[in-house]
Amino acid sequence: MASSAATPTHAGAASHSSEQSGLWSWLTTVDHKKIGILYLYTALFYLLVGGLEAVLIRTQLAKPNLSLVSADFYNQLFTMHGTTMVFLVVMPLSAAFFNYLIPLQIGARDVAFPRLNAFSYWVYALGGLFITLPIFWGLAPDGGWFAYAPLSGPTYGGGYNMDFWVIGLQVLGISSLAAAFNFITTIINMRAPGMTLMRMPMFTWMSFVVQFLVILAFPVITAALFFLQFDRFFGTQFYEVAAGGDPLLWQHLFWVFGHPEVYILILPAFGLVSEVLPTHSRKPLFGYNAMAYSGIMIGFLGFGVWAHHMFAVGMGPVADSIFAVATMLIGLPTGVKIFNWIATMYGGSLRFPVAMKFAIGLIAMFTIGGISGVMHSSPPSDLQQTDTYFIVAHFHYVLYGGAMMGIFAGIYHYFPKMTGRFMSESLGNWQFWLNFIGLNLTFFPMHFSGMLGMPRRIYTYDAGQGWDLFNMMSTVGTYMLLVAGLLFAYNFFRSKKHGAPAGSDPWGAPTLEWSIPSPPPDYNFAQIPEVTSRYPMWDLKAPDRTAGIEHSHPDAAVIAEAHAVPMHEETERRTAKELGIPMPFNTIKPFLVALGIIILFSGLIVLHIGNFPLAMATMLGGGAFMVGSLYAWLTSPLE
Amino acid sequence: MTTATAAAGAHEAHEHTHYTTTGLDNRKIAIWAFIGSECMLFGSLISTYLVYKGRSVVGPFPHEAWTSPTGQVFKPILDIPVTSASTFVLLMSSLFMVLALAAVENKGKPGYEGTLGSSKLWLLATALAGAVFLGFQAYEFTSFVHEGLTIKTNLFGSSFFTLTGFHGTHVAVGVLWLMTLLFIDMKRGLGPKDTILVDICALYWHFVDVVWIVIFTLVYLIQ
Amino acid sequence: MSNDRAHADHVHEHPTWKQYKWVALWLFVITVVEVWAYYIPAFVASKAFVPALLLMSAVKFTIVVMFYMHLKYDHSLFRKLFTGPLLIAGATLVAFLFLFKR
Amino acid sequence: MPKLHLRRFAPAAALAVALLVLAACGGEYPNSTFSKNTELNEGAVFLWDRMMLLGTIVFVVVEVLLVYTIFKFRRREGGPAPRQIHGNAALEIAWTAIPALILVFLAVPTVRIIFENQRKAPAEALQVEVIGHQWWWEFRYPQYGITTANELYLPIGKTVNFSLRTRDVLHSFWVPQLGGKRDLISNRVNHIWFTPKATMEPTALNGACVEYCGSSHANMRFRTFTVSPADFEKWVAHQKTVALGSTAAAAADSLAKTAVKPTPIRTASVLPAPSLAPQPDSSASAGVWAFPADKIAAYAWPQTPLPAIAFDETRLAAGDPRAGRALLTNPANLGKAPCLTCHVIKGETNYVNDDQAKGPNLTHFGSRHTFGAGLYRNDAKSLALWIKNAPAMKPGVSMPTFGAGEYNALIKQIVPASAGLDDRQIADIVAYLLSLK
Ligand code: HEA
Ligand code: HEA
Ligand code: HEC
Ligand code: CUA
Ligand SMILES: [Cu+2]
Repeated sequence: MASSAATPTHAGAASHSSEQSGLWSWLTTVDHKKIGILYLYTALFYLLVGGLEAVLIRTQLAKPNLSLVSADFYNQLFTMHGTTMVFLVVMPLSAAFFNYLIPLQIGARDVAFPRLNAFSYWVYALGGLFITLPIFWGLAPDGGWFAYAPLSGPTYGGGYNMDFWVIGLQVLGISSLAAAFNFITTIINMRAPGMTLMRMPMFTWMSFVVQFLVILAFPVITAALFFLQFDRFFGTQFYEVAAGGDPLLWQHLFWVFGHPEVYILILPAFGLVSEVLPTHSRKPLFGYNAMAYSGIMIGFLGFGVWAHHMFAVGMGPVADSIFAVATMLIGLPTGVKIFNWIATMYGGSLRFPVAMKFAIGLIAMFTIGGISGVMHSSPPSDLQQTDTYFIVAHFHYVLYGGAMMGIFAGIYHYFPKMTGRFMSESLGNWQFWLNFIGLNLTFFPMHFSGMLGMPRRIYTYDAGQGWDLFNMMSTVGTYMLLVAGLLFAYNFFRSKKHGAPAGSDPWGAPTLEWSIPSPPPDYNFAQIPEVTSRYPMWDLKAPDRTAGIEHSHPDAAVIAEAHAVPMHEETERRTAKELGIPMPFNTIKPFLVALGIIILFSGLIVLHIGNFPLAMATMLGGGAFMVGSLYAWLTSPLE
Repeated sequence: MTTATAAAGAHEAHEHTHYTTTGLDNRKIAIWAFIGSECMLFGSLISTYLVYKGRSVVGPFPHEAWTSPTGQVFKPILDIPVTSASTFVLLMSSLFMVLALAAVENKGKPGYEGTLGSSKLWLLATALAGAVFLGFQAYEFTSFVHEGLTIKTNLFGSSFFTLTGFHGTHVAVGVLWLMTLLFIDMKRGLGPKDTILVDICALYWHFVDVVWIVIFTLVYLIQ
Repeated sequence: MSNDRAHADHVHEHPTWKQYKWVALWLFVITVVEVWAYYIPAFVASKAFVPALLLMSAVKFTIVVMFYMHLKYDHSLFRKLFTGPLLIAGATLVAFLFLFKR
Repeated sequence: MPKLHLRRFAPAAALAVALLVLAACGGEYPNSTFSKNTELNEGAVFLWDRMMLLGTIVFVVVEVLLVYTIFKFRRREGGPAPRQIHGNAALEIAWTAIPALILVFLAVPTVRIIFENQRKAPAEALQVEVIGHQWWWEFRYPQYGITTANELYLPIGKTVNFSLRTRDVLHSFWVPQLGGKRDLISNRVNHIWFTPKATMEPTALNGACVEYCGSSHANMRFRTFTVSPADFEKWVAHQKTVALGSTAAAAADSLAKTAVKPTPIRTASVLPAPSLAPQPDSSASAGVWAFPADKIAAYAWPQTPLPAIAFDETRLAAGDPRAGRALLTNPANLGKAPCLTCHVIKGETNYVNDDQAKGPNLTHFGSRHTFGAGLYRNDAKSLALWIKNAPAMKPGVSMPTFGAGEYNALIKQIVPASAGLDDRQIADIVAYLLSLK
């Protein structure tokens, strides 16, 4: 965006994001940083929700034959726990970082489509409420997070519970898709001069891969969900047993989405860790190219392994073998990452703030989950593991020990950038160690209970099965995790107000986002920097460190066109208006469109209740509202 | 749904052209990413149709006649002549679409006076062709219902109507999009600087056409 | 990135009416052949029918994408953005047909 | 910067893991997947051992490197600036190639064992049909015409070929000690086969449904009894009979009296004509054989706590099997005790056949050790409560509440005194059911 003196056409308009505050400014913001913060808060709230669900689950399972919750409520708990953690916690936490960091890391003033960005957030926020609230009426989805047909269909799951799931997930998919188109465009097209693809920070790289996984995986679940919705609301036969429907169709479609989805969950965390480690090792990322390509490979292979979730369905030896071998292959690019991270630290000058501890925690813990993953990949052996707690152990090591650890690392690392203050290191250390011990205490025993025959998704189990000790350990560990989580919340909110002030570059990091003030002004960069290497900030502050890598200047014409200036640290405190930088208007319209979508889909619930006229009215009303708001959005100028 | 959001993104118009890394317009990148994504959506829908082909427990069926347990006779459902006609119409609409784009892109250039340069005409023609296609589809759907095949009847009905219905919805969105362009063209005239607006619509439109090429072969012709 | 922009600097000319009308004619002819083939029972019964139809459909697909969607002329980025997903979608479809074969 | 506590933590962690491993090796683990009782499990354990070995190597290498790096390269004040290394192609190739090699050692036996396990079952195998229901198991032995529920008998040393299907949603069949689970999938018939090793002791093993299938998925368990071939023959011979002969007071004579044509409660077109003629009764000659209760280990006895359902236990001792039988089989009582519209008792007046029955086949119910899909011990008290209020004993079951004055969670109504069974009647039914040895 031009920082030229050309007077913006809207001079005098009073709706700059910088000029507003309060609730309205949050509802109408189109600033990627504010949207990132919104994502962060909302997702942390859902982390608490999903975590409390886990605490209930674990309390119920502490001992055999307990009856703290009913069977039906338990089924809702694990369904919602899985759904919440995957779709409302880890993906949005990643999205928080996409939003906040990508434009900063590539030297852009915003994302490609700021209003679409706001729209993504609002669809997520409203869709999340839609799927979460029913649990207070005991109406929450209860079909498991992969909702196998026909249990999720109208014949065997005729209540309202799964309605909320099929609709909620569909809506959340819209959010993820819209965001993905946005970030793909942003990363391809909004980079500062000189910021070539192979100079992008690793977090941006991994996010880039993730966006492609989203645009390729989500349409598949969209189709599968439409079938299920049509079955539930319009009487189609896709998964109806009596009509010859094949439950395996749902399973294949779900996992064609579901497996790439797990890499959607982990790659952003990998990216964050790849930022944290070099910074605190004072050494560049080892094997940058291999890191980027292995991310791409993981994403690509991720589309060819989905049926490893279905080894028990009897696909026949050929399919079993193909999917087994393909699955094992994913260990290779992932291994490259693990070893390259260690090599990054090796020979470095290591410092261990909390962020670094969490990053190292990810390496240590993800490896465990990865290895158990490879153990599942061998079907004859997986048949003894699938649908037991051994699987539960695997995916919590990769998800909690991997994704969540990486995200915590990211939060501690970027908190100073977002707020201008440090989080408390001592509280953070407590949280880290409680987390680390709690996580192992919770999930390691699950390997044992699983291999000793404990099925998953059971609300109770009998005494004398040899599982009591392990379950008790898991439950105790969960309470440690809860304490750790609450410590984190306390630290987070306290530090926001009272944390020690941090400068613009508190860690001595190599990438662009650290060249601007903390928190960054709404326009990010007063002057777009000209990037000449992978580590622009080190070029500036520790040139000896980057002496060994290639430097090159972008085209003069390009620099001129972008009004770019040589790399520098910014201290600019003037507003966008004073600087003459055109900023997008705040607008409520994306929110309204999102609201319209929710209303439109809610009509389906009314349809299920049986009130046809009201259902039509809701859907038509919601649809009209959506289209109207959309039209208003499209016809109003961006800036 | 996704169409709407992508369209929304695609319309996120910057009034003045900004610097971009590739020199390309953001909207064009977004629409191609969107089309890539749509490949997976239609891939899933088509897969489902093919997987369920021949698995319906009751008729009517696409290519074979069927006698119900009560003795009622149903003829094969698919009507190739009618669909061939509508296929032809959709193919031609793609020609109109490129002509519309060329007319906008080259407005005022030599060779683009008169009919060839009339973007309004070609936009209208494209939209009309789309509408005719939709008309054919409406006719097809209603006649199937009369012949005893609804979306609820069997697996064939469910997967057929869903697949072609999704395609039809895409066409309908495209028609609305074209009409909007036509409206803008009539209001203020589209010129070379508006190429991107027509271009992204054209890409969408051709993609919808391409999907139909696949559907026509896989669903209608191959038995 | 200088090579990012190299393509954009000399914008390739899109084809014109002369070419477009030939493309349209080809599309029309292939469609006629397809439908015609459908009405030859002997051909329908033969092994060549399905491959032949798939081939014709693929040709139509390709020329629309290449010429009408300008993939042949535009920035190579678009080709990547389209072919990648198309291949994954195609592979998944084939895998499904294999997995559900009975 | 607070200092790193890893030094203190690492030994503690190692200790914890060691303790866990110890804990898992000693002690009672009745559902362990590591017992090599069948060829399936041998394959699985072989692969497991190899993966454990390779996995441990990878784990140790990674963690040792990591911990070493953390300690070795801690920042020291005034220390030298680190050398700036951007990568090393040789190293990166090495740590791709070595894992690739490791995977070869895993992939090759994996594929071999996949193909071994999925060969066609030997023709002479014992055939067992497993039919999943929400939330209980039906087992049929088509070679012998036997239908039973929730308790599976397998002869030691003989290959069993299971064909698995479901009457409703997906389930999954699993006996951890015997290996490999397999899903029951609507509209499909699945297969799995294995051979309980000839060296196995006769034992009672726990099995479970391991595909989430709704409310009582956790309560969809079953028992497997591996028995000697001779005992298996005895069991088969007994199961083939009708159980009525073993009823205390010679049921045979009352059979003739009850042979009135009942009015089936559902439309005749759906239901087959009730089979009135009792099948030949050979129970006298065959003798009752079931897995001896005293050989059943503690872990195989359900310990599910009984819910608080009021029942006058003194009635149980006085339960009259003949009265109970009359309640079940006399069409006049269908309104109060419609048991046989959902259950089959071979030899009695049945309204449904096995393919239509909504509930387990009760022919030899008295010789079973557990009921409710392995949820309760088959004793008079539990059974009485079950008949009185099944939905209160197992979430979601479709068997209605029969006890007068009880709350029926299925339809959210209290069973009126007039329509329900009183404790005396229930005791009679219990006595009858338990007499169905
Ligand atoms: C963040 C999410 C995440 C990640 C990254 C992974 C990563 C992997 N997963 Fe996991 N998985 C899940 C989330 C994830 N998984 C979830 C949620 C489920 C359960 C879904 C449900 O049923 O609810 C699941 C289930 C699941 C199954 C199905 C099990 C079953 O239900 O029967 C399988 C089977 O193959 C599997 C395999 C793998 C493999 C091989 C990897 C690999 O990517 C791991 C690769 C990493 C390593 C191997 C470690 C590092 C490598 C080295 C140090 C190099 C040397 C290594 C070797 C030579 C082995 N996973
Ligand atoms: C990212 C994904 C994720 C995460 C993080 C977790 C975290 C946890 N999970 Fe989760 N789990 C799943 C994904 C996840 N899970 C999935 C997909 C399933 C399968 C569902 C299915 O079968 O359908 C599952 C299933 C599952 C089961 C099996 C249930 C069953 O099969 O019956 C169990 C049982 O112990 C369990 C336990 C836990 C525990 C104890 C945690 C703990 O780690 C949680 C600890 C967290 C907290 C206690 C919250 C702390 C609070 C804060 C941090 C507050 C911060 C707030 C502010 C700043 C405002 N999970
Ligand atoms: C609507 C159908 C229905 C009716 C009527 C019915 N039952 Fe049941 N019954 C079931 C079902 C279903 C089960 C399996 C429940 C489970 O374990 O999940 C069952 C289980 C049982 C069992 C345990 C069997 C086992 O092996 O686990 C007994 C005993 C039983 N019923 C007795 C009776 C008696 C006695 C009556 C009549 C008073 C009766 N049932 C009426 C459906 C019915
Ligand atoms: Cu049956 Cu779970
Ligand atoms: Cu997977």
